Amino acid sequence: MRLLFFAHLKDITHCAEMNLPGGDMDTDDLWCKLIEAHPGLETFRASVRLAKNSEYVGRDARFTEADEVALIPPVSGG
Amino acid sequence: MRLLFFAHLKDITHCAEMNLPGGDMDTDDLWCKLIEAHPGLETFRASVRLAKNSEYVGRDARFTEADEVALIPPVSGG
Amino acid sequence: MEIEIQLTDTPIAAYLSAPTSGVGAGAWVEFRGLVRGEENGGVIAALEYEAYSPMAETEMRRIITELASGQPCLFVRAIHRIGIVPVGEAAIYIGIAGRHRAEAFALLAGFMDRLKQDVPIWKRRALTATELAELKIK
Amino acid sequence: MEIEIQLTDTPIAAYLSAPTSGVGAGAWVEFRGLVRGEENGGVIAALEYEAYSPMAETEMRRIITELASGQPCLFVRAIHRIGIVPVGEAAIYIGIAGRHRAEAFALLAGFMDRLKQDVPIWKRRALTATELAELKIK
Repeated sequence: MRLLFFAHLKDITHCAEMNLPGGDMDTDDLWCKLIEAHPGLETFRASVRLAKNSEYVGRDARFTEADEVALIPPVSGG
Repeated sequence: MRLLFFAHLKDITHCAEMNLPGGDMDTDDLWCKLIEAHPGLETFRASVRLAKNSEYVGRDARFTEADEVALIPPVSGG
Repeated sequence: MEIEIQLTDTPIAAYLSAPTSGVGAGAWVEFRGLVRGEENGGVIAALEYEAYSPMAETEMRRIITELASGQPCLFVRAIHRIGIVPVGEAAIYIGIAGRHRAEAFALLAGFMDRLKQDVPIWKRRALTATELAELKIK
Repeated sequence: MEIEIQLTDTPIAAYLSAPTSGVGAGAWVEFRGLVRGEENGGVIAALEYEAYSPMAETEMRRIITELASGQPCLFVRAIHRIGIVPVGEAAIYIGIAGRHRAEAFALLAGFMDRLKQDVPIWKRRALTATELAELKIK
């Protein structure tokens, strides 16, 4: 699965995207793997929303290998 | 006193302005004289506001010979 | 706050620059009230506006000043066209610069409401295409 | 309703024409969110914006479509600038044509609120005059 990081999350991960191997996952599985790869992300978990293939998803979302998942920290456009 | 008519009131009075002789007047005096000169104005009395020297005035206003008084029917700008 | 008020019998420019003085401005909002192609259900080609000029300008300034005491902005420009205004053209323009959008939006909405209550400007009549054409020939 | 959405890394034009298709339009409202010369109390020269591009465009379109179901308008154009935006320039532009001003104002205010909640665009950092100058040399 392709993972995208934005804004200050890139300062934590030191990258704009990464590939996360693994098949069917729920949001908890995903966060576990994310925090394993980048422990610094844990602090932001509460404030970050997830988007799957360019759409916000809730806590009940499931992800597959083919999905593009973005971590969306609080936005500040305009 | 100089009296100004606008919009459909001009269709009643057939003029944009008139001179009304006479000194100190209150709004009732003014309307009496106006209706005497142009009986067709009576219908509009309830909906018309008066402005004295370019400022709206209330029913307690007084007018002198030197004032410019405008009859302001409901506006429709914009 | 800087205020510019204008009544004009010529078309309102399609582009009006933002005030250069508004260094602290975070919001620049502009509104144009356009003449629509129908009035009271009938097809029209233009509207004719009439104003009590000095008072209309004074009232617009007064309304802006009053509203700005609650919604402080940096700059307001209000232009109302009088005379014949063809369909699609602007009868009114208002441009407001504010530190933030909230006060600029509030001032804009408030001004338009008050304009339509208090500013001595009237839609004098609606013109059909034929009437408008005849007027141009004259 | 016609919707135009754009993310751009070049300055947003000072003049953007009203839609010609909006024959029934009685209101044309435009908003520019300008970069202010201060951020968190400090003097700045520019802001750098970052976007999750395809999703930011999708979200803007979705928000407009949702809001327009309650506030039907004729045309909406939304442009957000990304990259470095110097002070005084517009980071966002929105232009809305509606039959009447009420729905255009409501759509504008609603869009800006939702933009600041949901559209994946971030103020990445504030640049001082020195930082901005260095960037231009590079």
